[in-house]
Amino acid sequence: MKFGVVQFPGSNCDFDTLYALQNVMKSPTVLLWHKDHDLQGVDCVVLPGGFSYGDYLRSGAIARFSPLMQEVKAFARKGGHVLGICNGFQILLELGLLPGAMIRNKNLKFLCRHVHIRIENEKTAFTRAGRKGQVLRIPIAHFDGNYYAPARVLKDMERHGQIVFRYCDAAGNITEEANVNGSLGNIAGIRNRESNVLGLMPHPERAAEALLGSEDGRTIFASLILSLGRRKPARRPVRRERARHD
Amino acid sequence: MKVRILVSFKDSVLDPQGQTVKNALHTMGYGVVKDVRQGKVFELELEGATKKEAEALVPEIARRVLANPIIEKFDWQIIKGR
Amino acid sequence: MKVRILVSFKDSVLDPQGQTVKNALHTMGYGVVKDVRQGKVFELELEGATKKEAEALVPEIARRVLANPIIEKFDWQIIKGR
Amino acid sequence: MIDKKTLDQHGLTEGEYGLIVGMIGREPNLTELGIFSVMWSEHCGYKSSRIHLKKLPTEGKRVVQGPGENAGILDIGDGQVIVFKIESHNHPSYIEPYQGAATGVGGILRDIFTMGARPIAVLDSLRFGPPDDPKNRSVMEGVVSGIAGYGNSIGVPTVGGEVYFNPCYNLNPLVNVFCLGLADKDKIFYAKAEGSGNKVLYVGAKTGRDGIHGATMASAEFGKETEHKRPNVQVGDPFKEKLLLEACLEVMDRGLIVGIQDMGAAGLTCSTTEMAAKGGMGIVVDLDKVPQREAGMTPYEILLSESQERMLLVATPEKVRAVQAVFAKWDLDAPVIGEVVEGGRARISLKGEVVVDIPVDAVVNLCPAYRRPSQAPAAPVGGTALPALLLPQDYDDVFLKLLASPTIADKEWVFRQYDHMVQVNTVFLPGADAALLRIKGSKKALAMTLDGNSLYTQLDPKTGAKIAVAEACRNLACIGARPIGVTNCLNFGNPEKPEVMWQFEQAVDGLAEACRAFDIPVTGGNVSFYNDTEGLSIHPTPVLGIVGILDDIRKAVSPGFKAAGDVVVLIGENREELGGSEYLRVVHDLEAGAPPSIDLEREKRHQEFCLDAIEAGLVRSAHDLSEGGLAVALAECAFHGRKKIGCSIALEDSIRPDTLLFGETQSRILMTCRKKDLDNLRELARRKEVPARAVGETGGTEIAVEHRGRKLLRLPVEKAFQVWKDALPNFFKVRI
Ligand SMILES: Nc1ncnc2c1ncn2[C@@H]1O[C@H](COP(=O)(O)OP(=O)(O)O)[C@@H](O)[C@H]1O
Ligand SMILES: [Mg+2]
Repeated sequence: MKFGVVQFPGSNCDFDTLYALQNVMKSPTVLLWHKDHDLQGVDCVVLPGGFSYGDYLRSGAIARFSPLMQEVKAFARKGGHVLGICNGFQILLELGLLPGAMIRNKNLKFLCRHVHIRIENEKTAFTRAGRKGQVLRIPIAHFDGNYYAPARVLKDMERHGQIVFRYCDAAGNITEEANVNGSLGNIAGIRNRESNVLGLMPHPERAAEALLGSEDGRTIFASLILSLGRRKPARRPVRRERARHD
Repeated sequence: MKVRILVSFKDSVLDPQGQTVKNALHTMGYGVVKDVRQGKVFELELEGATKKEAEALVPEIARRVLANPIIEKFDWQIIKGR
Repeated sequence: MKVRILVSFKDSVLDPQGQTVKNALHTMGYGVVKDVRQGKVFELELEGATKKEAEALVPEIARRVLANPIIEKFDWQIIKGR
Repeated sequence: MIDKKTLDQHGLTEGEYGLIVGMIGREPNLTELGIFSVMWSEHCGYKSSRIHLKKLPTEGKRVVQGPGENAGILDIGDGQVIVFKIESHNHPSYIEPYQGAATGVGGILRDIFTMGARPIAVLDSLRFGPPDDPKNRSVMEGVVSGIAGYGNSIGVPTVGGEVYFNPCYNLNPLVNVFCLGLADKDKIFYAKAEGSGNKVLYVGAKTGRDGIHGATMASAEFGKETEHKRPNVQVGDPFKEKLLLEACLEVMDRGLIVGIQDMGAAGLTCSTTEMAAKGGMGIVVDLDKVPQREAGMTPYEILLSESQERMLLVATPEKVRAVQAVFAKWDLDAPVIGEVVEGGRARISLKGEVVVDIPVDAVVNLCPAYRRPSQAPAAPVGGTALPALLLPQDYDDVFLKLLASPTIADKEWVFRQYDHMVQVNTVFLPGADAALLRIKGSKKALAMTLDGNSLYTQLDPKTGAKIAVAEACRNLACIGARPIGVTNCLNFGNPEKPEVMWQFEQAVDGLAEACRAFDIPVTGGNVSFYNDTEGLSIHPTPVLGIVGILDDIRKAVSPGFKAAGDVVVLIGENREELGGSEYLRVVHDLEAGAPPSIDLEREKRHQEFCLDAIEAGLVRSAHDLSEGGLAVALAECAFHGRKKIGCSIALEDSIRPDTLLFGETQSRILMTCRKKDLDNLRELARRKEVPARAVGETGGTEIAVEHRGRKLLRLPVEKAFQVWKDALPNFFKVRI
């Protein structure tokens, strides 16, 4: 399978994501330029973190009008898999591919730190290498990660298992304290109804190597490779690797 | 023509920035300030647009770009020219 | 009483936010928009203040808290009550 | 035409004016005078510091570029170089903390990528007045969010730094920003305009009226009066800078340009004349072609504007189109505004009329240098002897007080606002002794740290400066990195005051001596004078930025205790030294005495030992002793891991217990090792003639210290941790 990482002019996690997919996960990956109309036949589009167009107006507000995003929209509508990380998640919300919106973190500060998130739904192409209730330790780095959706929408999402990750403590408890940015329902990541589009605020690409403090982010990439790959990668590669390091 | 567009959170959405400003004002002794809401203001210079054109254009721009309708509302007016 | 305070960069100061919005609007085909300036708006609910009191209070708050007079200017008006 | 008043406004003396007239052979017009005034300002011309800076060692086998360029360059092997430098943005950060700090980051980033390097790390050294004053808090909030706002959006991690609090910074905070970039050795670019007929291109933001005379402002004392003639503060545009960064690196990578220079202080003036002077050429510029944000700007304004996010490029005529195409890809214009010519003159015109015609050499290289009078204070600043001090009743109390002192307390409130992980290289997050970055595709790693205790330099500038170097190197040694190069930011008061000049001379002497002792070259730096407000000077504050290298990243050691049951080993000796300590300041309200003594030979031996022990795999954790002494170091080791681990320590030294716990004697390192490795560690220490003794064991939930059978400290780690962790955030809680 082939990943495509989108490059907006203000993306700054584009190369990190490329590195995690290509060098760490050993999965073929190309960069996709925001002004192009060509998705280069990728199986999964990844919208990386950053400040797509400066984001002075609103995170992700302008990126959604870029030429490439029109293709991404069509790709998603046809069932193509799209993963939005941080700013990528914000763009997916602005684009309407995912429900809700982001407001400033509750403490009104940029927040960069490791957090714990719990897998709420393991039956997605993005999480199938993990277990339900599994706690992942992954960094966040954002100013606008305080997830909001109207109550009715939220209820709907709950009912359809669209909430995929929630902020939790190290033991997996969903607490107010663990809810670092103030998101409704501790929401850290959601999917669309059809389950081919997922957005999350934490950065799995920053948690793909033991050297950098955590490999938990690989669960997400490994799930995609498992779901979309033609070659059959080793089952649950993530946990086997971890066992070696512990 | 110059138009001014005010974008602010819908009443149902919590406005953390406004809250913080309010708290800061209270700490500084401005107890008379009961509530603060913070929003954004845009001033657009439109070249050669008539009032009618502006009435079509401005809400479109506000809805599509300047505000996120899920959380924000907007209001606008012509402040120069006609 | 409710007052509205508009805070924006002085004209001579670069406004990167406004500029990026303008560029985006141009790319989207809204060439008619010649210039964009972006600022902040605050709506304050003042309890039991008279117009006279507001006239003393609001500019003080604006100067001390809401705007940095070195780079920003402000403008205000009463929008509810008197 | 040019009168005394105009000269005063331009910060030029009559003598200097005479020189200018002599060099250009006539009276300058106002625009030309403006050019000389910024280029000959203290900030750009290093008038008062130049002769002293010559004393710093600048040679070394890794040095590719020493002082004199935008940044220093060191060879790190495998065809790669690092490019690094530190800059101050003190005055702007006081006027408008957010934008001042943000544009400070923008400026230093440009210094790095203008040389062809991709910035991979930022560190910041910050000094504020005490945070119990709301004014200081608001400056601090603004500065920190400004650094975050710029660095985070452009995608360069802010991986470390330091924050100190002292009333001397009440009206004059210090904001020093360090940046390091990585480049291929064969892809370095210089600020040179070469080749007659080559085109000069302007890229980046339009020129506005902002920051006119920023450089002159940084070269004058600050006071009520300057508040009125505040120039327009610049507003940073990190998105524009990101575009500029990518486009510049792309044209350099593709070999499309001849030379490149950022427009920092003194803007277009500085970049055009410097590039021409360095290339031994002249330059013609047509100001009509310069993109302008405002109508009706005068040549004076266009040339002296300090609008941010602009660069100047030189390319051969055939390559101009290709360069412009790259910039267009990044949505930037790259108009040709001039040409490189023979003859060594800058000839600048507006609307067909020549408005400037001066020799570039005069502007760039012939700024006079002064040996300003200097005068040592009549008696040592800290007095000759400390007054008799009562011993504390309760050491636990004192300990908690120190842990809560803002200078010692946890700085997470600051660094969690910084994206310190972007670029996925950060191995040690902020909070370790030094930042540690892996180099992708190799086993090597880079370590870097900023250091400078201005309490020490205030009491004794020379010793303080030596300690700053020693401590920075010690920080590197503790993680296993060997120092390879130095940059420095010298923040001082008004150099026209003889006492300040004396402090400066002493500090530079100390730096030079220490850098020689450690055999590390100084590859660049910055001098910030006139840090006086309303007649008061700050403590002399040299900030050292030292970079180190590790051959094998897997050997790096972090400060936190790793497991219960390890032996705690103290390297170095505890002496009866309390002068300049945080303990004296916080507990006894004294900034007094002499700073701790430093013996550079001994220091070096201890560091070598530490490095060898780490190399041999004997060390599980290492942490240097600094502010707050032994007690605070133990606490930091206990706090640092993801799991907190206590320790029990027993000491027999015959010195005052408060000195033992909180004294800041130099050259000490706290290590832990496995029990089975203790003998090997001791043997290595004996061979290296380094005092190393086992002083206790890790484990338990308390930090316990016993002195000659008496329990001095016994505190739950968790309690100490909360106090340390909450101290800074508590100042910023909004009380309702
Ligand atoms: N404290 C210092 N130690 C060593 N070199 C210094 C120091 N201060 C300045 N320099 C060097 O002097 C040179 C002149 O700096 P320059 O680039 O003109 O000014 P700026 O620092 O404003 O960019 C630079 O190469 C700089 O590294
Ligand atoms: Mg420079």
